[in-house]
Amino acid sequence: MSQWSAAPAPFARRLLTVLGIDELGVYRVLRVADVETPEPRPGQFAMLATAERWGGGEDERPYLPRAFSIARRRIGESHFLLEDVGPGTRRLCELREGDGLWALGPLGRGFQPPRPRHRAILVGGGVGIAPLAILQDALEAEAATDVTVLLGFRDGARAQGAALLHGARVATDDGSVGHHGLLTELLSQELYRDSRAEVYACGPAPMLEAVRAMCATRDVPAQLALEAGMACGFGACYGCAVPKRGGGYLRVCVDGPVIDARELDCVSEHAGAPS
Amino acid sequence: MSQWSAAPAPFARRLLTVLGIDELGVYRVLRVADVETPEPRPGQFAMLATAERWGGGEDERPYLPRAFSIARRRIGESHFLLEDVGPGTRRLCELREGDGLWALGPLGRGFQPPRPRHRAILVGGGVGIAPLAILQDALEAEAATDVTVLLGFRDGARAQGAALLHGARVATDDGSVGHHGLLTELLSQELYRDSRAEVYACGPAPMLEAVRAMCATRDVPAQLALEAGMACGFGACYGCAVPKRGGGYLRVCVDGPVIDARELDCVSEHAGAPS
Amino acid sequence: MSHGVEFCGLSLAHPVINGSGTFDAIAARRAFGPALERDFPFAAYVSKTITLAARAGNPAPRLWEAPGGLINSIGLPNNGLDGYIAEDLAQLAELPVPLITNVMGSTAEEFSALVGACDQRPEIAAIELNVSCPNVKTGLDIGADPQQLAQVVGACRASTRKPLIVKLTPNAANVPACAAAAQDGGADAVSLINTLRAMALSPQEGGERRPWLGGGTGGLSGPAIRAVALAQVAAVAARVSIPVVGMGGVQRSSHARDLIDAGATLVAVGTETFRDPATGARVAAGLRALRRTGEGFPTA
Amino acid sequence: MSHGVEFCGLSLAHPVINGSGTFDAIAARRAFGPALERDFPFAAYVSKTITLAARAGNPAPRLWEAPGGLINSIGLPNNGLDGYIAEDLAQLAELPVPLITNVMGSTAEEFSALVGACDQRPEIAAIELNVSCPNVKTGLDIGADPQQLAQVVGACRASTRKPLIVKLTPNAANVPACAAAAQDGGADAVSLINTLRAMALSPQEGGERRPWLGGGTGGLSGPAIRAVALAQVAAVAARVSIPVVGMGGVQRSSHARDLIDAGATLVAVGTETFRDPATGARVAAGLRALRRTGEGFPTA
Ligand SMILES: Cc1cc2nc3c(=O)[nH]c(=O)nc-3n(C[C@H](O)[C@H](O)[C@H](O)COP(=O)(O)OP(=O)(O)OC[C@H]3O[C@@H](n4cnc5c(N)ncnc54)[C@H](O)[C@@H]3O)c2cc1C
Ligand SMILES: Cc1cc2nc3c(=O)[nH]c(=O)nc-3n(C[C@H](O)[C@H](O)[C@H](O)COP(=O)(O)OP(=O)(O)OC[C@H]3O[C@@H](n4cnc5c(N)ncnc54)[C@H](O)[C@@H]3O)c2cc1C
Ligand SMILES: Cc1cc2nc3c(=O)[nH]c(=O)nc-3n(C[C@H](O)[C@H](O)[C@H](O)COP(=O)(O)O)c2cc1C
Ligand SMILES: Cc1cc2nc3c(=O)[nH]c(=O)nc-3n(C[C@H](O)[C@H](O)[C@H](O)COP(=O)(O)O)c2cc1C
Ligand code: FES
Ligand code: FES
Repeated sequence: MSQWSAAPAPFARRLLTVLGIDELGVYRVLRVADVETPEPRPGQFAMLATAERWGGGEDERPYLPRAFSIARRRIGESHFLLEDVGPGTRRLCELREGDGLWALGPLGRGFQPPRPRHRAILVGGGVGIAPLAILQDALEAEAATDVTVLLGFRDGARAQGAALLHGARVATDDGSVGHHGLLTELLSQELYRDSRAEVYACGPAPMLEAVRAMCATRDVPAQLALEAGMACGFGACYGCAVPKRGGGYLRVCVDGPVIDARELDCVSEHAGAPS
Repeated sequence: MSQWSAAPAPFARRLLTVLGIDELGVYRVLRVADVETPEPRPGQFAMLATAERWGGGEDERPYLPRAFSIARRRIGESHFLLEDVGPGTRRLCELREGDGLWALGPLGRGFQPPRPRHRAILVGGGVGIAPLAILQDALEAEAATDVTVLLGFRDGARAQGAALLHGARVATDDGSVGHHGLLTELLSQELYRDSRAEVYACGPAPMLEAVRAMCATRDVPAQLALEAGMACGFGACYGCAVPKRGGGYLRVCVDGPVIDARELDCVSEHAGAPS
Repeated sequence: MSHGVEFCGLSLAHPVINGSGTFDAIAARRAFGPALERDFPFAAYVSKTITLAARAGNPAPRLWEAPGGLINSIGLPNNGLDGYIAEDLAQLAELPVPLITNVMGSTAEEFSALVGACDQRPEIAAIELNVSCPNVKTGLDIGADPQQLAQVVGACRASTRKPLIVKLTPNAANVPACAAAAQDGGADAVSLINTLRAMALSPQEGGERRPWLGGGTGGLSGPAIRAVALAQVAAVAARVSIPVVGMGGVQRSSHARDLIDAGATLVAVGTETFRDPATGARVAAGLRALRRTGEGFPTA
Repeated sequence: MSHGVEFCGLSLAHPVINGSGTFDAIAARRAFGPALERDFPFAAYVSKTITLAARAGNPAPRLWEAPGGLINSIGLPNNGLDGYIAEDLAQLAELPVPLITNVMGSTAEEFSALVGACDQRPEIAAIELNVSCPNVKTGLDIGADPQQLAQVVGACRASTRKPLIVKLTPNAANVPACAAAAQDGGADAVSLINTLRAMALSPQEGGERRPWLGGGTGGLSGPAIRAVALAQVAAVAARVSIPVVGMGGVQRSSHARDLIDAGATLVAVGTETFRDPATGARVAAGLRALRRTGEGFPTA
């Protein structure tokens, strides 16, 4: 089975063991032992919850599991990139070696490989860089595609996350690292240089919307990894809806999270990564 | 102010710091730094909750604080005797040095001192020995009273709790330590030997009821430290009701926990310590 | 900027009061001494429910801890109207805040007798009607049927000129319609929500399972009902023009702020007071701080 | 000892099914592959609510995490009756368990049209009526008014001989009376509880606070409502002679056991399935173990 096709997820959440948690600027990289999980497709995600202390925080949250892109696979290991933005991510960031983690996945539709002789431009903002790491691994394993990586961050502490991928051009809002300005300015340069490209983007909603609009104008195919509040991750709750072009809604968890940009009129405010 | 009169409790729960937790057979002795608390009267209790991880267990419990007898006071310290019988006591037993503890108290009516020239017989069952420890301290500080201590436990691991008091005669259900049989058999012997006594009892409901009945028959005054499920501990919820003689109910938290045995027709099944 | 609030002609120092039956000021005086009056956490004090005849309350156990909440089956123990007036009133009158007396009857006549008696007492600033008592004929709560409710409130209105607050039952199909009926009957304010009907089975092993609570069923309160309370308060506030007292699961000032934003004039705290008797003061202080920062709502 | 259970003439392998709208077997087939059929967790499969016309559902956001529960404002997205029959039915018929189709109309006529269409389809083993839709005239849920409910159920009864299950609304003053009305109207079973009306305000800073959910209000499910469900199931089971499907906050077999002890024949799991799709199988296995040990109830 190629790395672009996904095997079904095991039909129950599983208890995994934490191998370690590494700092990466303000982010954490969570490594878990994960031997039985079918190989995920780049862009797929898992629903995670700590085995202990899930619940009982302020306002008795978290209660439901949380969705995280599978950021990387190593033999017998899965890696996740975490940013502490609320009670669920906080608990996950507090995991230590040997702790238990509930995981369901891999879930969702991942990225499609680029057409032959097209450059892949990976555009990631903030913690949204996570699925681009495993995507870069996959693209480089095939060696057939030129890969350009553009990553944007709010500040220098976040920009350290860029180390998750390699060879990235970085932009920061505060100019502390790399280009001082918007990620889409870098993308614009890249598309100007050579528009035979396919764009793979994940990040905050305003960034995704800017990417979508730019690619639409220039007729460049774009695959957007969306986010949405999720209760289940496998199509059961219909909670993760985002409006689709022509009316109606997509379920981010089963119709996505990777969506062809042409399926959207715009990226709605709730459909992006924490910024 | 004598050790038999109680100062009011501070009108808010306070965050205390755990100094340590010691094993005592199956029990734990929790020591907390507690400088500002007014000196408790023997028999008073506090409502406790851990600062972290209260809530979020199986069935999202514990939620409300739990009641614990103040087992001992040392300068600037309060000690509690804990038995892990459910989600709240489990979390408290898991506390470590430096952890935070919410405490409200001292609460409730404590023991009355014995009349002059009366022997005090302290009768404790299981974790119900806790308030008798501080009572023994108080009686011995006055040196005017002869104190006899009778403690009963289910098994040898529990009987190690007897070390909380000194000079105790011990009974165990399984005969592994001390007298093989019921605590009330020891009490009966003591009352036979010299019935100019006052009985102070705390323990499981059947034990308290046996003590009550025996003392009623022999016309020996008895003070029973009752227990009940409590939501507040200060008379607000009316949840801790136990039937009183002549109809109606007492609130264990404000009318007790120490009740003159003559106020009860019998000790109801929910009014004792975990057994 | 003043934090005071006008409520039915009463000038209150802040918008936080207690839920009826969740704070016994007389017992608290015993437990906390003079600090009770010095640091009194509520801007008005609501008594527990008083009935015509004295009641002992329900058999034990009366409490069950539920996910995110508490089920109680207390059964309205109280000294009865005469006992309340003879024994409790003088002590409650010493509190530094206005006294709201909560009463319950099982008929319009009982209600108006209770209200008439309270009307005579200068210590009582306002009267709250607890209409959650099941009607013997319909089995419904008296307050669940708008027509019956309007009639009960009308009878009470005729018995007093003091402010009348109707505490709605949440166990109704259409709470806003009940609120409107209370307003039509002459209520000066409505309060909600009371507890949701709930039940627990005894965890005992083996044999026949029986209800844990001595009263069979009980009422659910606390965080678990907060979102239900917010929905009912918003719907009621949108429907009536009289002030609304919102309650249900308030633990922090942000929860109180939600209720106020949904249209409540006052907020009451109940169950959280059991965890910390100073909750009311903490919530009031938090609301004051929110005001100072220009109505900004602090996110975690 | 067999763990099977008879329900309205259907022989089910165990007493655990899913709550309508909380498990999409078609999407789950995509996520979990053939394991879905092999390890299918439910003894019967209940479809999400189908309406006559297709519905897109409510705007985002549709979810809010509440203490001990979840508020959803999904808005019943579905392909409409025709789409359901043309597209979904063949796939659902492949499931290894009987199919119960849940339908909702806003009038008795709509209901009976939906039921009549389902009656024609051999793939459908039973029909569940979702009567939680607000009536345009009264504002009440159709199912909150016993008279109206009996009439709707009567119309549906005339349109089918398949088993009819009425899913009661919990937002009613007297749920047992509604259950009795359903029985009088010809229902073969009742199911409860549906979600409790609830609301959340957006945590956004500054400015006007607005409801978080795209649909304004939503429904509360999960552990927070478990004790409310148990009370309603017990009250309903005491009132009617037809079988009861109990649900609301079931997470473990002990919760299912509580509902069964309170009188339910079947138990449904909803929200907990979101946390673990195998919840139904786990609950069923737990019930089986409880049975083997002679009905003993394991305490923690
Ligand atoms: C497919 C997918 C992949 C993702 N990948 C990653 C990843 O690789 N790394 C990563 O760090 N994150 C990732 N996320 C985002 C991550 O799931 C969220 O950051 C996480 O769910 C936040 O949970 P929390 O409990 O920490 O904070 P929450 O407080 O639950 O969430 C923060 C936001 O949720 C909203 N919110 C606040 N309160 C509530 C409430 N009570 N109920 C509902 N919503 C509320 C607010 O908008 C708030 O800003 C991904 C999300 C999706 C859908
Ligand atoms: C005045 C007083 C003094 C006390 N002193 C001490 C002491 O010094 N040391 C000590 O160890 N203990 C003491 N206790 C007892 C202690 O308070 C209880 O053991 C404690 O509350 C148990 O809490 P838990 O969460 O561990 O277990 P829980 O599960 O809360 O309590 C155990 C019992 O509560 C009941 N129960 C089970 N589930 C529920 C539920 N959902 N809701 C309500 N009740 C339920 C059952 O009867 C169960 O056996 C005292 C109690 C009182 C009132
Ligand atoms: C133990 C307890 C006793 C109560 N007694 C009364 C009462 O006597 N009269 C009344 O109107 N409401 C009574 N209530 C309801 C509360 O006033 C309040 O409406 C409800 O608990 C919701 O608020 P909370 O979630 O903040 O507790 C009682 C609630 C509890 C928990
Ligand atoms: C996301 C979600 C969607 C639901 N959709 C439906 C539905 O379409 N039709 C219906 O009758 N009930 C629906 N329900 C209600 C459930 O079937 C069930 O009655 C309720 O959630 C209580 O059970 P639980 O606490 O186990 O979730 C839905 C519940 C949730 C949480
Ligand atoms: S998260 Fe439940 S359907 Fe997408
Ligand atoms: S515990 Fe609340 S009144 Fe006693």
